[in-house]
Amino acid sequence: MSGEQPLLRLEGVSKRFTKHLDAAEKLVNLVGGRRREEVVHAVDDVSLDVREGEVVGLVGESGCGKSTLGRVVAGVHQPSDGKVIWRGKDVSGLTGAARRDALLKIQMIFQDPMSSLNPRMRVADIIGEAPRVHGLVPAADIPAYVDEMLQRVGLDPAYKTRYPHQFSGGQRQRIGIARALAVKPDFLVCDESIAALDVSIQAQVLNLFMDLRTDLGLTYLFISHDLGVVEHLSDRVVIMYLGRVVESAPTEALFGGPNHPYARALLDEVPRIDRRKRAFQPVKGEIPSPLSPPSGCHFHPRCPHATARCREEVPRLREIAPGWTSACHLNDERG
Amino acid sequence: MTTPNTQPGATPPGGSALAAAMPAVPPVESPLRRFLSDFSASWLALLATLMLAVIILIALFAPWISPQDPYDLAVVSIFDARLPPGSTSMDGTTFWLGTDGAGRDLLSAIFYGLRISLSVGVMSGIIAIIVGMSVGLAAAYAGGRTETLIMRVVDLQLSLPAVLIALILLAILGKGVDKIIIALVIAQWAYYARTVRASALVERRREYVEAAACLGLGHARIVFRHILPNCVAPLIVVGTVQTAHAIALEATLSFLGVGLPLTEPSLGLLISNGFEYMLSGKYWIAVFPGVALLLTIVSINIVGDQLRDVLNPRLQK
Amino acid sequence: MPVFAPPDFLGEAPVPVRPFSAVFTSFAPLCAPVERSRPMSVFILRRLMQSALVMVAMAAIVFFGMHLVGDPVDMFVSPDMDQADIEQVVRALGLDRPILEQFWAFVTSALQGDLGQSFVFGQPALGLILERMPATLELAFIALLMAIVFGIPLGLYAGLKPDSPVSRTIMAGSILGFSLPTFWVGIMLIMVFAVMLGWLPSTGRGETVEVLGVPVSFLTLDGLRHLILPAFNLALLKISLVIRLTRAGTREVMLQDYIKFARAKGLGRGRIVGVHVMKNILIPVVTVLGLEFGSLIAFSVVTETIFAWPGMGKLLIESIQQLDRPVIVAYLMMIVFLFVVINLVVDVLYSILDPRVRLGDRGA
Amino acid sequence: MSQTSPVLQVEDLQTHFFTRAGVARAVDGVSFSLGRGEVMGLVGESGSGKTVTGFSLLGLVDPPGRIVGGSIRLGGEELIGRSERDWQALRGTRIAMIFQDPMMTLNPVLRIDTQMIEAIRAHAPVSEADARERARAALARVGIPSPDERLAAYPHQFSGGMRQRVAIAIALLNEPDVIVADEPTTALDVTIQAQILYEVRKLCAETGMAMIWITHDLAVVGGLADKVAVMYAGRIVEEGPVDAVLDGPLHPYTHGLVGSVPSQNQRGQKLTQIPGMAPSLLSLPPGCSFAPRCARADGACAVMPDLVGSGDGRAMRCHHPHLPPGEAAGGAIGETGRARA
Amino acid sequence: MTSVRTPLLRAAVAFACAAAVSAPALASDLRIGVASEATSIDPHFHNLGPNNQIASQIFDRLINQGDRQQLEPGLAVSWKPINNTTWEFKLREGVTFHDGSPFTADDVLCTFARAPEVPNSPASFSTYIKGKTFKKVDDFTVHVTTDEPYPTMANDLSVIPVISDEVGCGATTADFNDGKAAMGTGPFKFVEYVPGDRIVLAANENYWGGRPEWDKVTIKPIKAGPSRVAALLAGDVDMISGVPTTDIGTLKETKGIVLSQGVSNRVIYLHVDQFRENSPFVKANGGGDIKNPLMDQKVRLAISKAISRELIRDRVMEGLSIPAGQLLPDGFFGVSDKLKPEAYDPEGAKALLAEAGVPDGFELTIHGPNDRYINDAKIVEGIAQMLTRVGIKTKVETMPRSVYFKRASTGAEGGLPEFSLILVGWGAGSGEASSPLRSLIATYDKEKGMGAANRGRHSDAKVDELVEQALKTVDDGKRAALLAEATELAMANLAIIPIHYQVNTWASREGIVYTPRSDEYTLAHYARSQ
Repeated sequence: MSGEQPLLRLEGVSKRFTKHLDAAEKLVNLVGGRRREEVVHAVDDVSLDVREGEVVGLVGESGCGKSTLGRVVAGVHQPSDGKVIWRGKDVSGLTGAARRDALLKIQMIFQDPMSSLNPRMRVADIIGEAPRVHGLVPAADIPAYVDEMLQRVGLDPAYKTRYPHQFSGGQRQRIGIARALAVKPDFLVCDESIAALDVSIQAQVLNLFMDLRTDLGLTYLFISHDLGVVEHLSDRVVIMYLGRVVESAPTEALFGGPNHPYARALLDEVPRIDRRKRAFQPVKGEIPSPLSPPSGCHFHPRCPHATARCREEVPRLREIAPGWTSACHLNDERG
Repeated sequence: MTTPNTQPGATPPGGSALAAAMPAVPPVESPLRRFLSDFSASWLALLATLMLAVIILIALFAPWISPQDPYDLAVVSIFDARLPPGSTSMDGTTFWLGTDGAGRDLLSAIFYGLRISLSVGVMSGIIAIIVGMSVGLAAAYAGGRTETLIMRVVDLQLSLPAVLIALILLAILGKGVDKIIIALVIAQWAYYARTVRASALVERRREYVEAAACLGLGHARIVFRHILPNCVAPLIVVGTVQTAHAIALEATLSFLGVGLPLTEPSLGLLISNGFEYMLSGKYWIAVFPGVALLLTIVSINIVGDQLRDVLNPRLQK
Repeated sequence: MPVFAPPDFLGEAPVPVRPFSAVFTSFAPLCAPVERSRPMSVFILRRLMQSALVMVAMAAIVFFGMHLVGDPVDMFVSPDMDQADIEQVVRALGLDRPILEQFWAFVTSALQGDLGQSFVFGQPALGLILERMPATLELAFIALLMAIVFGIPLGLYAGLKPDSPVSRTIMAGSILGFSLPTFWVGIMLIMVFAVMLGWLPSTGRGETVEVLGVPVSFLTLDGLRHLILPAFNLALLKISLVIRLTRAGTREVMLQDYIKFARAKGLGRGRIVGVHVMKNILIPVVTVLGLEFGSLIAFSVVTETIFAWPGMGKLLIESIQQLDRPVIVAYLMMIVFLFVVINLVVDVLYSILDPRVRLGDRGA
Repeated sequence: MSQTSPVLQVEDLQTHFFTRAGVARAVDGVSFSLGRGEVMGLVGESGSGKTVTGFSLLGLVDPPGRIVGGSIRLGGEELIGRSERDWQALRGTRIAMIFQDPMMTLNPVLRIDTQMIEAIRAHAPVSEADARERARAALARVGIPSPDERLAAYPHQFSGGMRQRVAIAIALLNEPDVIVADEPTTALDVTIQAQILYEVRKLCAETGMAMIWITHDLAVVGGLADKVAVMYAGRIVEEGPVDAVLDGPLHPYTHGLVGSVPSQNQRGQKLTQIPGMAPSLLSLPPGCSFAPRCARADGACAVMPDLVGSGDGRAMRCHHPHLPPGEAAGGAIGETGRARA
Repeated sequence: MTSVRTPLLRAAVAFACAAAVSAPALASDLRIGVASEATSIDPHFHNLGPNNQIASQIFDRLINQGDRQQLEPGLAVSWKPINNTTWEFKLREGVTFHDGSPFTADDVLCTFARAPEVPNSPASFSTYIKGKTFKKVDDFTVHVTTDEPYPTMANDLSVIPVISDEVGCGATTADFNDGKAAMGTGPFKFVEYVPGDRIVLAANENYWGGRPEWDKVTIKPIKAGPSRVAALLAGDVDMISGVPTTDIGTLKETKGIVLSQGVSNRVIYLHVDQFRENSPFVKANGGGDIKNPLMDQKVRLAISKAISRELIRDRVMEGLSIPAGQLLPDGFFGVSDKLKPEAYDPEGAKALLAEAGVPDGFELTIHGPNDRYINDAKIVEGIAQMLTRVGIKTKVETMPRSVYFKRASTGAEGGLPEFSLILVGWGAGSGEASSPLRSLIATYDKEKGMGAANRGRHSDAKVDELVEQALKTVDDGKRAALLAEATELAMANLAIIPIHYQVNTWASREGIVYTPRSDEYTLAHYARSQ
C-alpha cells in the first residue's frame, strides 16, 4: 500500500443482528429448553481501504453482507465491532459538527427507485431539505441550488414541483443522486443502484456516475451483484461471501484470473454476451443461511477443493500479490 | 387509477446526453389531487360524503338551526310530551318530527343528539389518534424492549373487546360526555397505535428513511416529516371506521344505561328512550333518531370503505 | 375500481406481499393481532405469563376502581333497616375493612380458585358465571357458525365478481350490517319476527337438554326457535365482517402469481377457487373469526339484555347495575382467561392452516 | 432446423388492454415460429409486451386485457377463439409456463405433492399413486435431492432456486410441447442462476421441448437460446439466430441494447446508451415507435416499417438498419412470406 | 293527543292478537314475565322484593299480607298481646309442608333463629327479629316477648317466611337454590330454578287455603320493559308485571289483553336539604354562593306549589299515579285523612319565593335515579321544568341507582348526603305509616336507629316524640292517631315534598285476571282464570 492516507478505512468492522430471548424463552431454557439467541453476522471482521478518487466494487450474492457493509460505511448502521476511519479519524469518536460533516461527506445511492424517495415530498424538498437544514446553502439560494443539482443529474428543473410517483425509474434514480450530491459529498456508496433499472436506462445512469466522478472527483464504493458492471466501473474489486471478504484485487488482475475458488465460480458463472455457450459445471449447492453459516471457511461445503482444514479453520485474508489479497487455505499449500 | 407510464421526460440540459421523447408538461399531480380523483370515482362514496357533510353541518350549527333548545327547561314542556310528527304546541310551534317523552321537539333533539354523538365520536377519535399515534410511532422508532413492552400492552388491550372495556370503565367513571370520551379513548387508542406502528415499521425500513439518516437529518425530523406523513393514509382509514364504531359504541353504551346522562341525549340515548315507546305506537320517538344514527354511521362507513380502496397501497399504483 | 394489468405491462414488478398480512392490514381495525412465534411451548408460556399479568392488573384496576363508585350496601338494604342493621351488613360483607386488606384477601383466595361471593346471590361468583357460561357460549358459537355459513359464500362471490350488481348489493348489505347498532337490530328483530309475524319467541332460552352435563338448547326444537333471533342478532356484524374479509382475501389471492400459475397448469376454476383460493383465505378468516369470538362474547352483553338470554353477559350488566363487585371482578377474570384460551386455540388453528407458521419460518 | 413444421406458429398476435385511460396495445402484431426443441429468447425491457405475449400464448390474459387478433397455432391447431375449457385442457399439457418470482409461483399453503399431483390429474385419469410417482420423477429430473421427502414439503421450506426448480418440474409434468419461461432466473443469485440455466439446457436437449425464454438479459439469452426476438413497444423489432443478432445487431434498438452492456465496452469508457425512455403504450408515437430515441430516425420513420426478413433467418423492422459494411440497404434483404403489413 | 300509528304497528298488534289466541297455553299453566329476578330461593337470604315475591308463593308467614298489605291469618290463626311485652300466636293446625311433614311451633322457632343469621346475606331479616324472644308454649302456641311494648309485632312477623325445621333450618342458601331445602307450606311447590331464565312452581295439592288454580307456574325474568310487553304480545308469557306506562295505551286497545292496576305503597317524593347553610347544589343566580333557601319552609312550600302533580300524572305517568299529600295512600294504617296533595299554584309559588326573599329565584340542581322508580328520570325532568317556570333555574342530573344512592346518602364530606334536592321513593313494607315516619322524617340518629333514610336531615323534636311514642303504643287506635298527627306535623313543615303514589300495572292475556297488590308483588295465586 502506498503511504498516502486512505480516504476511508475500515478496520475489523463487524455488524451483528441479534434477536434476544424474551422472558418466556429464558424460562423454557431453565426447564431444559434449547432456545438460543439468533445472531446474524451480516458483516464479519472486514477491513478495507478506499483511496481518494478510487472506485471500489463490492461484489457478492444475496446474504453476503455487502449492503450491510455499505450502510455501515454510510453511517446508517453503527458497526458492532471495529472502526470506520474517515480521513484518518475514527467516525465513532467524532461529535457534533465534525461528526455531521463526516456523515454528510459519505452519501448513499439506493437500489429501489420506488422506495428511496419519500412519496409525500416534492422533488424540490427532497433535494433541498438537507442543505437547508444543515445550512449548507443560504435559504434564499435553495431554489437555485436545487435547479443546479437537477441539471447536474440531467433533469429539467421545471419538474421540481413534482412528486416522485410522476417520474420513471431512471429519473427517480437521478433524483436520488441529486439528493446525495446536494450535501456536497466526497464519497458515494452505490448499493445496487442500477439493479432495478432497464438495460438501456442502466447505461444512462452508469454514464452519469462516470461523469460525476470526473467532474466532481468522487470516490465510490460500488456495490453490485452484476460483475459486468463492476468490471466496467471499478478500479478494485472486493468479493464477499457470507459476511466475509474472500478476495480483493485490482479489477484487471481479478478478471484475469481470480484466486479464491468462490471468486472463480462467480466469474465463470456469470452469463456474458461475449462468452456464449460455454460448457461448464456450475458450482453445486445453495447459499447457506447467514443464521447458521458453515464452520471454517464458509465456502467449504460448495468448494470443489475443500479439505478437512477448510472445515475447521477460518482462512485469513493474505496478500498473494501486491494489492491482491485472498482468503483461501489453498494459497498456503501453494507456498 | 392513474395512467401507467405517463412520466415526464427528462430534458437534455447542456452536455448531458439525454435526448428525450418529451411529452408536454402535465399538470402537477399532487398526492391530494390524485387521491381526490380516485376517491370521486364512486358515486356512492360521493353521495355518502355529501350526506356526511350535511350531517356535520347540522351538528355544528345545531343551536342556530334547531327550532327549539331542547336543553332549555323553560322552553320544553311536558305538556307537549309524545306529540306525533306535525303537531303544534300550545304556543304554536310545529314539531315536524313530533316530541319525545319529556316534550322535547324531536327534530331539535336529533340535531343536538347528532352534535353530541358526532362530537363524542370525533373527539374520542382525535384524542385516541393522538395517543395511539404517539405510542405507535414511539414503539416503531424506538424498537427493542421499549417496542416490545408497548406492543405487549397494545396486544393485551386489543384482546379485550372495546365494548367490554368501555362498559367497565363507565361503570367505574359514571356518566357524562367527558367520561364516555375517556372510555372510548381508552378502548380505542390501541387500534391506532397498532396501525401507526405497523405502517411506521414498513416505512422505517424504506430506503428514503435511510437516506434521511444518511443526510444527517435529526430523529424528530425523520419521524415527523418523513415517516409520519406516510403513515397517515392507514390512519385515516382506521380513523373513519373507528369513529363510526365509536358513535355506534356510544349509542350501545347509552342504551345499556352506562353512557350519557339523560339530559345530554345523544342519538343512542334518544333511541334508547324511544325503545320504551316501541310497542306503544309512538314510533317516531325511536325511529327518527335511529334513522339519523344509521345515516351517520352508514355514510361514515361508506366513506371509510372508499378511503380504504383508494388508499390501499396494494391496490394503488 | 382499480384496473389491473399484468406486472410487465405496468412497468413495475408487484411487491410480493403475503396474502395473510395483506388481508390483515386491510382489516386492521377489525381484528386484533396475534403474536406469531415459532415454537409452541415458548409461545404458550409467553401467552400464559402475559395473561397472568393482565388478570392481576385487571383484577386490581377493577377492584380499586369499583370501590370508588357507589356503595353496594345502599343497593341491598331494605327500607326498614336502621343504621345498626346497615352497619351489620357492611361488616358481614367485609366492606368495613381497609381496601388494601380487602384486596389482599381477594388475591389470596383468588389464588386458591375462590373469586369471592356474590353480594347479590350469596353464591361463589365464579360458580354463578360458570353456571351462565354455557348459554353465552352456545349463543356465540351459533352466531359464529352463522357468520361462516352466510359470510364465506357471499364474500367469495363478491370477491370473484367484484363488479357484478349482485356483488355490489352484497357489499352494500355488509356496510349496512356493519353500521346497524346491535341493540337496534335486536329490537327490530323482536318487533318483526316475534311480535308482527309471531314466528319465533321473543325472549328467553327455551327448552334445554343436557349434553355431558352442560345444558344446551340447540338440540330441541323449542330451544332452537329461541336461539335463532338472538344468535342472528349477534352474528349480523360478524357476517358483514366475514363477507368483507373473504372478499378482500379473495381479491388479493386472485391476483397472486400462484393463481395464475395454477391456471397455467390447466386447473379448472372449481379447483382453483375451492382449493387454492379457499385455503388461503381461510387462514385470515379463521384467525379473525377466532379472535372475534371474544367480541361475540362481549357483545352478547347487549343481545342477552334485549333477548333476556340467561347468559353471563346479562349477569354482568345486572351486576354492574347492582354493584355486585365480586361478580364483576370474577367476570372479567373469567373473560380474560377465556380470551387467553381462545387466542391459544386460534394460534393453534392458525398454525394448522398456515404451514409457514408450523415449522419455523425460515424462508424470509 | 425448420424442415419439420413448427411446433408453435404465432401470426400477427394482438393483445390490447382496455383501460380507463385508453387502449394500451401491449402486443401489437407479434409473429414468430418455434420448431421442436428450439429455444427462443424473447428479449425486451419493461413494458415492451414480452410478458403479455407469454400470457397470450396460454390464453391467460385477464380483463381488461384481451387478445384482439392474430393467430396462435400449436402443432397446427388454431388456439385463438377456443373456449376456456379447451384452453384449460391445453395448458399444462401442450404448453406450460414458468413465472418470474419463484417465491410467488407456488401456493404457499399447499404441499408440493398436492400442487404437482393436481397438475397431472387435471388432465388425465391417473391414480394418486401413479401421479405421485410421476411427480417424484419430475423433481428428480430437475435436480432436486431426495425428492421423496421434498414432495411432502411446503414451498416456504425451499430456497428460491429450489422453488424455481419445482416450478420447472411442474411445467414438465405433462411433457408439453412448449414451455414459456418468463424471466425465471431474474430473481436468483448468479451461482443459482447458473445451475438453473445448466439444468434447463440439459432438459431441452433431452426432451425436445421447445422453449420461449422471456428475459431482459441479453447475456442469458446468449448462453441459452438458439434464436432471439427483440421486442420494443409491443412489436418484434428484430429476430434471428442468437449469434448473428448479438454479434451484428441490425435494428438500432438492438444495436443500442447490445452496446449498453458494459462488457461490450472498453472498461472505464462511457457506455453506448439509448437516450430517452420507453414510450407509454397508451400514447405510442406514430410510425416507428423507436424513432424518438433513434439517432438514425428521419422522415421515413413516420411510417411504421414492416418486419422484413433476410435469407439467413433474420428479420427486422427498420427503415435504417445497421447493415454490415459492404451491404447496401435492401441488397440482401428480400421480402419473405413471414413479413406482414 | 292524537293517536297516529303506522301500519306496521297496527299489523303488530293484529298479529299479536292472533298469536295470543292461537297459542294459548294449557289452561292450568301460568307463565309470568316479571321485571326483576329473584336472587335466591332461600327465603331468608335477602329481604328484597323479587325474593319475597317468590318466597310468598312457596312459603307461608305467620301472618300473611293481603292485597293492600292488610294482615291476614297465615300460619297463625290468631295473635294478640297478652301483656305489655308479650304477644301470643296461635298456630294453624293440620298444615303440612310440601314434603308431607306437619307444621308445628318448632318450625316457627327455628325459622326465627335462622332468618337473621344467613351467611353472606346482603340484607337479612334481623331488623324484624332483633330484640324479640320466641318461646314455644305448646306445639301450636308461641309467645314472643320484647323489652318494651312493641305494637308492630304482627307487621314485623308478616314479612318472614316460615321454613321447615327438618329440611330448612340447617340448610344453606345453595340447598334452597337447588330445591333440596325449598320446602314450605305455601300454595306452590318448588320445581326448578334456572338462574337468569326461570323459576318453575307446581300447585300444592294440599294447601290449607285450598288447591291453587294453576298446576304449573313458570316465572321468567324479562328485564327490559318493551321485551316484556313483546313477550306477552307474542304469547310467550300469559301475564307480565310492571307494564311500562308507555305501553299501557296500546295494551288497553289490544284485543285479548287485559290490564289490572292498583296503587302501590310506594310514595315518590323530594328530599330537601334542610341542614346546611351552604347547600352544594344551590347557587345564587349567576352561580355565586347563597344561604341555603331550602331551609325556609316558604321556599319548600313554593316548590311544592310549583309542581303540578296532575301534569306529571297525565303526561309522564300516563295517568298511572295518584298525586300525594303524605307518606302513604289513603286507607293505609296511620295515614291522615286531613292531608290533601298540594294544589298546583305557580303564582302562589312565586309569591312565596318573593316572601322568602328570593323573588328572582335561584339556581338549583335536582338529582334523581334513572333506573329505580317508574319514569324516575322523566319525573325529575318534569319537576325541573316546572321549577324553572317559577324562577328556580333548575338543572337535572340523573344517574343509575348504583351511583345515586351512595351519593345521596353519604356522598359529601363526613358521610353526609351530597345533594340539595333529590327524588326518592319509599315503599312501606309493613304497610304502616310508622315505616316512613321512622326512616324518612324522624331526626337522623344512629343510636336510636331513627331517620336512617332521612337524606334531607329534617329534624323536628315534636315529630320525633310523636313517632317514638307511637312505636310504643300497642293500642291500634291510639297509635294510628299518633302517626297521623306526626304526619300532619311533618307535612306542614314540608319535611319532604310528596309527589305521587305509584300505580302498578299488570297485563295478562284475556281469561286471566290479576288482583293488584300494593306491595307490587306478582303472586301466581292472585291471578285467576275466568
